[in-house]
Amino acid sequence: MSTASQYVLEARDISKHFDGVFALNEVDLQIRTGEIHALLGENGAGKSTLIKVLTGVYAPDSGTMHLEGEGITFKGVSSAHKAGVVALYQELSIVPNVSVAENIVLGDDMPTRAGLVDWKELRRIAREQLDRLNQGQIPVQRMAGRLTPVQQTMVAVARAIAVKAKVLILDEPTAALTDHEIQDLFRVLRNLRAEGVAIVYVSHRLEEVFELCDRATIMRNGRVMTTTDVADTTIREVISTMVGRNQEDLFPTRGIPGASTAVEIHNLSGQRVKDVSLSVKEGEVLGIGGLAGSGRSELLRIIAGAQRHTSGRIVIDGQETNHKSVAAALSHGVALVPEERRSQGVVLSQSIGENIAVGNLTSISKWGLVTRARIKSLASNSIAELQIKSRGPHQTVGQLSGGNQQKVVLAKYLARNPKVLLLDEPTRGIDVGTKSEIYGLIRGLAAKGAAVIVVSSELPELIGLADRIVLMHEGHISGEVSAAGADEEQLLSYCYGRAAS
Amino acid sequence: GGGADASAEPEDNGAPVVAVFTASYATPAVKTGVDMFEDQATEKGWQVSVSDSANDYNKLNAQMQDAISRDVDAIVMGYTSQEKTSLGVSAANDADIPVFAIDAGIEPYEPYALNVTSDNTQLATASAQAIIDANPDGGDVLIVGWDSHPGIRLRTDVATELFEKNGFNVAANHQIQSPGAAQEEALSFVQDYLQSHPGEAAPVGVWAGFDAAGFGAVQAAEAAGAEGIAVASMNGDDFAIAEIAKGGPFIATVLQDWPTIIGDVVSAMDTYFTDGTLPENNHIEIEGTPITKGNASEF
Amino acid sequence: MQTRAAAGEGARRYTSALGAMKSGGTIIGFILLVAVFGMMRPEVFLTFGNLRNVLEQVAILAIIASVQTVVMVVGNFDLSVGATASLSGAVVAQLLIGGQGIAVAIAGALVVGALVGAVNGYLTAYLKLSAFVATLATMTSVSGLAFIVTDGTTLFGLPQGFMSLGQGRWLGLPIPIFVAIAIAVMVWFVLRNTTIGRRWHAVGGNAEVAKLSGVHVNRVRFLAFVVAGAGAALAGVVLTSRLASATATSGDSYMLLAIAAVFLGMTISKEGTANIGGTLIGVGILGVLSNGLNIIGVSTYVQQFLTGIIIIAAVAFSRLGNKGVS
Amino acid sequence: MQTRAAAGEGARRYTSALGAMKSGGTIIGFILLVAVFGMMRPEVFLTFGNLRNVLEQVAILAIIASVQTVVMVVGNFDLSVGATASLSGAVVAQLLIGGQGIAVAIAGALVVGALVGAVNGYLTAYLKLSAFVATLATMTSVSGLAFIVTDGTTLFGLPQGFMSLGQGRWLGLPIPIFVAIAIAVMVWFVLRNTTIGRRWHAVGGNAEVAKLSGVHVNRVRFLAFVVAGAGAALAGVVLTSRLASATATSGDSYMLLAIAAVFLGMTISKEGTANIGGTLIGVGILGVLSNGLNIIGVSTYVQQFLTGIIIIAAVAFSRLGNKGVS
Ligand SMILES: Nc1ncnc2c1ncn2[C@@H]1O[C@H](COP(=O)(O)OP(=O)(O)OP(=O)(O)O)[C@@H](O)[C@H]1O
Ligand SMILES: Nc1ncnc2c1ncn2[C@@H]1O[C@H](COP(=O)(O)OP(=O)(O)OP(=O)(O)O)[C@@H](O)[C@H]1O
Ligand SMILES: [Mg+2]
Ligand SMILES: [Mg+2]
Repeated sequence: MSTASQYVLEARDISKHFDGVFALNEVDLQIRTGEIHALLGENGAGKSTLIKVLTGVYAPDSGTMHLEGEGITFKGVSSAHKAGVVALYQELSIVPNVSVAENIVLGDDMPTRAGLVDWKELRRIAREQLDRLNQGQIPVQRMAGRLTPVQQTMVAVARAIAVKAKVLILDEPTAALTDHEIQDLFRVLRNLRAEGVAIVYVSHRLEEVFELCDRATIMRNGRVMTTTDVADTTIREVISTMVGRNQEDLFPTRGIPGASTAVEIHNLSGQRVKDVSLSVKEGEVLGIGGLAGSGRSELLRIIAGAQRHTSGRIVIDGQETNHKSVAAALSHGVALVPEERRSQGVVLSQSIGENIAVGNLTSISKWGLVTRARIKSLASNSIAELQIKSRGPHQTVGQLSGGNQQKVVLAKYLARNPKVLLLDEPTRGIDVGTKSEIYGLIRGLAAKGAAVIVVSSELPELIGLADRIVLMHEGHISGEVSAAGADEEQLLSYCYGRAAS
Repeated sequence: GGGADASAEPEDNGAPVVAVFTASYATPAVKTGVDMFEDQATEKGWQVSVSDSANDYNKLNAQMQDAISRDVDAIVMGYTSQEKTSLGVSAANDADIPVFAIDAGIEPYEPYALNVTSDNTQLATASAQAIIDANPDGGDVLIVGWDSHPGIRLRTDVATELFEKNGFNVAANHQIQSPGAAQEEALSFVQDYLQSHPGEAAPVGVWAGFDAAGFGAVQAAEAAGAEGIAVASMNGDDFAIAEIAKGGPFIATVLQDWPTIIGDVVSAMDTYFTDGTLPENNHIEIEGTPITKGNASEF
Repeated sequence: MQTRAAAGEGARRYTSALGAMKSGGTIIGFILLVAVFGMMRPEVFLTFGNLRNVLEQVAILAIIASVQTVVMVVGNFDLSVGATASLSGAVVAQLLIGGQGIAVAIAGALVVGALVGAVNGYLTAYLKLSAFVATLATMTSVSGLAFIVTDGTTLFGLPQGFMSLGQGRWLGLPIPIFVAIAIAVMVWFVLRNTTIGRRWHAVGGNAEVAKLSGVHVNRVRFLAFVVAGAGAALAGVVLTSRLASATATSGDSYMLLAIAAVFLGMTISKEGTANIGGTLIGVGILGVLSNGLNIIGVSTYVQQFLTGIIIIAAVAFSRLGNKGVS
Repeated sequence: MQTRAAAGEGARRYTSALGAMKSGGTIIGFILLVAVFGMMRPEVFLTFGNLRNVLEQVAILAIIASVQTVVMVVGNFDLSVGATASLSGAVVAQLLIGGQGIAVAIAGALVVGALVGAVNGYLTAYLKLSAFVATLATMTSVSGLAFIVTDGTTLFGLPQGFMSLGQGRWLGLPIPIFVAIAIAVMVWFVLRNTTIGRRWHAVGGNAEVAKLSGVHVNRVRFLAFVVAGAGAALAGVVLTSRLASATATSGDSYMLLAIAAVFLGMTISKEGTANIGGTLIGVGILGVLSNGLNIIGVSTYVQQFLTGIIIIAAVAFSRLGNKGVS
C-alpha cells in the first residue's frame, strides 16, 4: 500500500443541491476495509443522495472522493462497478421481463462465449449467488417479474453481491423483507466483511443496525452530525442525534375502543384469502400480522373494494355494503393506504397538491369544478399536519425522500376522515421520528372514532400500536391475541400456522 | 363496386376470365373508370374480378402473378404506373396472357397489348391555353402539380412549356404532398402566395394538374378577394364543372373521355376473345373536352 | 453562514431560470422561428393579414390537437381522429345533400364522431386493448365507412348557410379561428378546473394509483376517447364547410400532425405531460413553419426536408442543456 | 400439506392453461381467420400457390416489422421506417442508374438507412427526445430527401442483375421470402442469445434498473434504432428490386402496418412485450386478411371496413376473458 490511508473509500466535502436546495452539504464519509458502516438519518436526511453520488449516478456540485487513496470520479454506474464500488439502490427492484439469472448479471460482466450469452455460466453464477442468500429455491430461468416481491428484493440483493466489490452499499435492503430473509442477508454480509469487503448499510430499523454494524455515520438535513463506533453508543443516543431532540415514547398511549362495531367481515374468501371473519370497533386499532404471502394485503384490498371476493359479507356500520370498487368503498368511509407507495400510492410525476387532491375531489369540488386554490389549501393543511418535508404543495412527489412520499399517501387518505382506515405496511422505510408521528396520527384518528386495521411485518410495531392482533397464515386467521403484553414468540408461532404451545 | 371475385377460377362455360388490377381505386376518377369497365365487360358476359392494392405495388405484382398462375384469359391494368408493374406484366407476357391497360402509362410500352390513355398533352394544352387566352398581356402564373403521378407530371411539363412560350412567368411550382387532402393543401399554398405577393405582384392565373387542387386555388383566390386570377385544371370532375358554371375564377377544366377510352379497351378485348387478334397500335391517346363557362351547363 | 445562504439563494435563482429556459425551449424555438421568418420577409410575414392566414390554416388542426391532448393526458393516443374527421365531414355533407337541416346534419356528424370515440373508449378502457391497435383498427374501419358514405367521390353542392361556419368571418377573422379558440379554452378549463379533468390527469399519471384513490378509471378513460371523437367530428364539419366539399380522405392527414403537436407541446411542461398550452404552441410551430416556408418560397421537397429538421431543432433546443444529467 | 400443495399445483395448471388460451388469443384469432377463409373458398385459399402468394405479399412488411420489433423491445417505436425504406430504395436506384455496381449501390442504400437510424438513436437515446417526435420529424425530413433524390418521379431502367434480388426464385419461392425469413431468424437469434439482445430486453423492461445495474442504456437504445434503420433500408432495396423501379413514397405505407403487426404480436407474449414470433403472427394476420377478403370478393371499401373490425375481433378475443380482472 503506497498510501497510509486506512480507508478504502473516502468522500470529502461532498455537496449536492437540487433546484437550489441542498440535499448534501459538505459531507464527509470514511469507510474502512472489512467493516459494516451504518448510514443513518431521518427521511430526507440525504442518505440515498449520498449513495448516488458515491456510485456516479449523480455528479456532486463539489467535493472529492478517494478509493484506496487514489482520487477518483465516476462517470456513471458502470465506471463505479469497474472500480469495485457497487450499490443496491433504495426501492429499486428488478427488470421484470428478463430471467432471474440475467437480472443478477446484467451489466458489462455478463458471461459470453463466442460473442453469445453463455447461458450455462450465467445460470451457474446466478445460482451461486442465490445459494449464498439461502434462496436456492428461486428458479433462475423464470421471468423475474413473476417472483413475489420478497423474492424480487432478494434477486436485487443477489445482483449487488454478485459483483466482486471493494465497497458494497445497501440502501434499505430490508424494508420489504421478513426476519427470515433478513437473517440470511446478515450472514452473507458478515461473511463479506470477513473477506475484507467494506459495506455501507442504510436502514431505519435501528435494532438491526446495532446487531450488524461496526460503525455508524449519522446525518441530519444533508450534513454529517457524527461518526461513531456502534459499541460506544445507544439507540436512544442515535435517535436524538438523528432528530435533533430526545425521542419520547415511540408509541402513543392506547385509547378505549367505543361500543359499536364499525366494520364486520363474515366468512370472506377471495384470491389467497380463505374464510376470514373479524370485526373492529369504533376507536379500535386492529393489527394483522403474518408471513409474506399470507394474504394480508389481499384481505385489505378486498375490504377496500380493490379486489373482488368470491364469497362472504362485508358490513360497515351495521349495513351490508356489497361494494365492488374502491370508489364505492370510499363512499362508505373505507379507505386503504396501499402497500407499494411508488406504484400504488403516489403519482411520482405530479405535485403533492395534485396527489392529495385526487383522493378528495368530491369534497373540494362544487358542481364538478375544482380550483387550484382549494387544492393548494388542502395540501398546505396536510403538509403542516403531517410535517411533510417539502418546498410546498407544488413540489413534485418524485423529488421527495421515500419517507415523505409515504406521508403524502397517508395525507391523501387521512384528508377524507375515513370511518374505517386500512393501512398496509404504513411505516415501511420510515424513520423513527416519523414513525412515532404516524402512530400518533393513527391513534388520533381512532380517538375520533375511526376503526383502524394495520398490516405490518414488524411484530414490535403491532404490539406497540394495536389494541388487538390477529395473525394470518396461508389465507386463514390462525390466531388472535390482545396486544398489550403480547409475546413475540407466541405471535410468530401463529404466523407459522401453529397454535401457541 | 370494386371487385367481385378477385381469384375466380376459370370456368368451363367458356366465358373469358378477366382480372383487373388497380392500385388507386380510392381515387374518384379511377373508380369511375374501373366501374365503367366492369359494367361493360360484365354485359359482354365476361367473368371479371377487380383487385385494388391501395398503392401497394408489391402486393399488386404478387396478385398479378397469382392471376397468371390461375391462367386468366386477359389482364387489365387500371390506372397503374407502368414502371412499377414490370414484374407482373412481363410474367403475363411469358405466359401469353395479353395485358390491356386503361390510362396506365404515358408512353408507348411494348409489353402491353394495348394501352388507351388520356391525351395528357392535349389536356394540359387546353387548360393552360384557357389561362393564356384570359390574360393577353401575360404575367405570373402558379402551378400546383403532383409529380409523383406520371400523367400529371407530363401535364405540368407541357403546361410549363406552353406558358413560357407565351411569355408567362411560372412564378412557383407547388407539389401536392398529401393527395388525399389536395384541395386544402392547394388552398393554403395559394393563400400564402397571395399574401406574400399582393397587388401588382399577384399572379394572373393558377394552373392545377387536377380538379381538386384547382378547386382549392379557386377558394383561396375568392377568400383573398383577389381580382383577375384565372384558375384552370383538368379531369372534368363534377364539382369543378359546377364551379365553372358559376362564373368565378375557375375558368376551365378538361373532361377526360372515359366512355371512349373504356369503350376502346373493351372492343379490342372483344376482338381478341373472338378471333385472337391484338391491335396493331398498342398505344392510343384520347383527347378530352375542354369545359368553360360557355358550355358548362351541357355536362 | 450568511454568505453560504446567499450563495444558495443565488444558485436557486440561477437553476430555476435555467430550468425555465430549458422547459421553455420549445417556446423559444417557436419565437425564434417567428423571428427568423419575420426577419426574412418582414413586410409579409408579420402582417395582420398573414397572421390571420396562419390562424385560419391551423384552426382545424388546433381543434383536433386539443381533443387529442385530452386522450394523451390520460396516457393513450388516438390514431383515428383524422379518419373520424373525414367520416364526419362526409356524413354532414351527405345529410345536407339529402335535404336535412343544417343543425340536424351537424348534430348527426357529431353523434357519429362520438360513437367512434365510444368504440375506441370501450376497446381501450374496458377491453384493455392497446390504444394503438384499437384506434388503428377503428381508423381503418372508419376510413372504409367514409369511402362507403362518399362512394369514393367528392361531395359538393352544400347549402350556402352551412358554408358560413367554415368560410364566414366575424370581427374580420374567419369563424374557424373562433371555433378553435373556444374548443381550446374549453379543454384547458376542463382539464384544469373540473373533477373529470383532475381525474384524467390522475389516470394518465398512474392508473393504479388513481383507482386506489377512488377514481373510476375505465369510465374516465372512456370519456376521454368520446371527447376526442366528438371533437374530431366537429373539426371534420368545419373542414367540410371551409372546403365546401367532402371526400373520404380530407381529414386523414391531421392524425399525425395532431399527435405531433401534442408531443411538441409536452416538452414545455416540466413533467413532460400533455398540456393544452403546449399543444397550441406545437400547432403554432407546425403552422408557422408551413406558412413561413411557403412565403419565403422554398420548393416543396426542400420544405418537407426542412420541416423535419426544424421540428427537431425546436425540440432539441429544450434538451441540449439537459444532456449531461440523466 | 400434501393436498394443499396438490391443489395449488392444480390451480396453477388451470390458470396457466387459461393464461395460454388468453395470451394465445391472437394466435387463435389467426387460425380462425385462416379457417374461415379456407372454408369459404377452400379450392383457392388453401392452395400452395395462394400460400406462396400471401408470403410474397408480406415479405417486405415482415422485414420492416422484424426490425421494428427490436425498437419496440427497447420500449420505443420508430415512425420513420417507411420513409427510410422509400429513401433507400430511391438511393439504390439512383446509384445503379448512375452506373455504380450492384454491391456498391446496395451498400450505399444500407448506409443511408443506418445513418437515419443513427440520427433517430442519437435524438432519442442521447438527447432524450420522445421517440414519437424524433422519428416523426426524421420521417418528414427523410421523405423530403426521397423526393429530392427521385425528383418526385419514378426511377426505372435498373440493371437486370439487380432485379434478381426481388424477382428471382429459389426452390420455386420468390427470393424476398427468404430474405424476410433470414432477417426474422436473425432478429430472433440476436434478441435471444446475444448480450445486446438481452440488454435490449432489459432496457425495455426497466431502463432505470438496467442503468443502475451497469448497462449502457443510451448506447443500447441507440443501437436498436440503427438496426431498425438498416433493416428498413434493406426492405427498401428489396422493394425497389421487386418493382424494378423506385418512387419517393413506395415504402411509406409500411410504417403503420409494421407497428400494427408488432402490437398485434405483443398480445401473444404473457408479459405483453414485443417479440418476433408474435410480430410474424401479426404480419400473417394482416396478410391473410387482405388476401382472404380479396379472394372471397369483398368490394374494396367494405374490405377496408372489415379489416379494422376483424383486427379488433382477433385481438379482443384474447382479452374478453380477462375483462373482469383488472
Ligand atoms: N431528484 C431530486 N430532485 C429534487 N430533490 C431531490 C431529488 N432527490 C432527492 N431530493 C431531495 O433531497 C433530500 C434528500 O433526499 P434522500 O432521498 O437522499 O433522503 P434519504 O435520506 O435517503 O431519505 P429516506 O430515508 O426517506 O430514503 C430530500 O429533501 C429530497 O426531497
Ligand atoms: N407466495 C406468493 N405467491 C404469489 N403472490 C405472492 C406471494 N407472496 C406475496 N405475493 C404477492 O405480493 C404482494 C405483496 O407481498 P408482500 O411481500 O408484501 O407480502 P405480505 O403483504 O406479507 O403478504 P400478504 O399481503 O399476502 O399477506 C401480495 O399482495 C401478494 O399478491
Ligand atoms: Mg433514501
Ligand atoms: Mg402485503
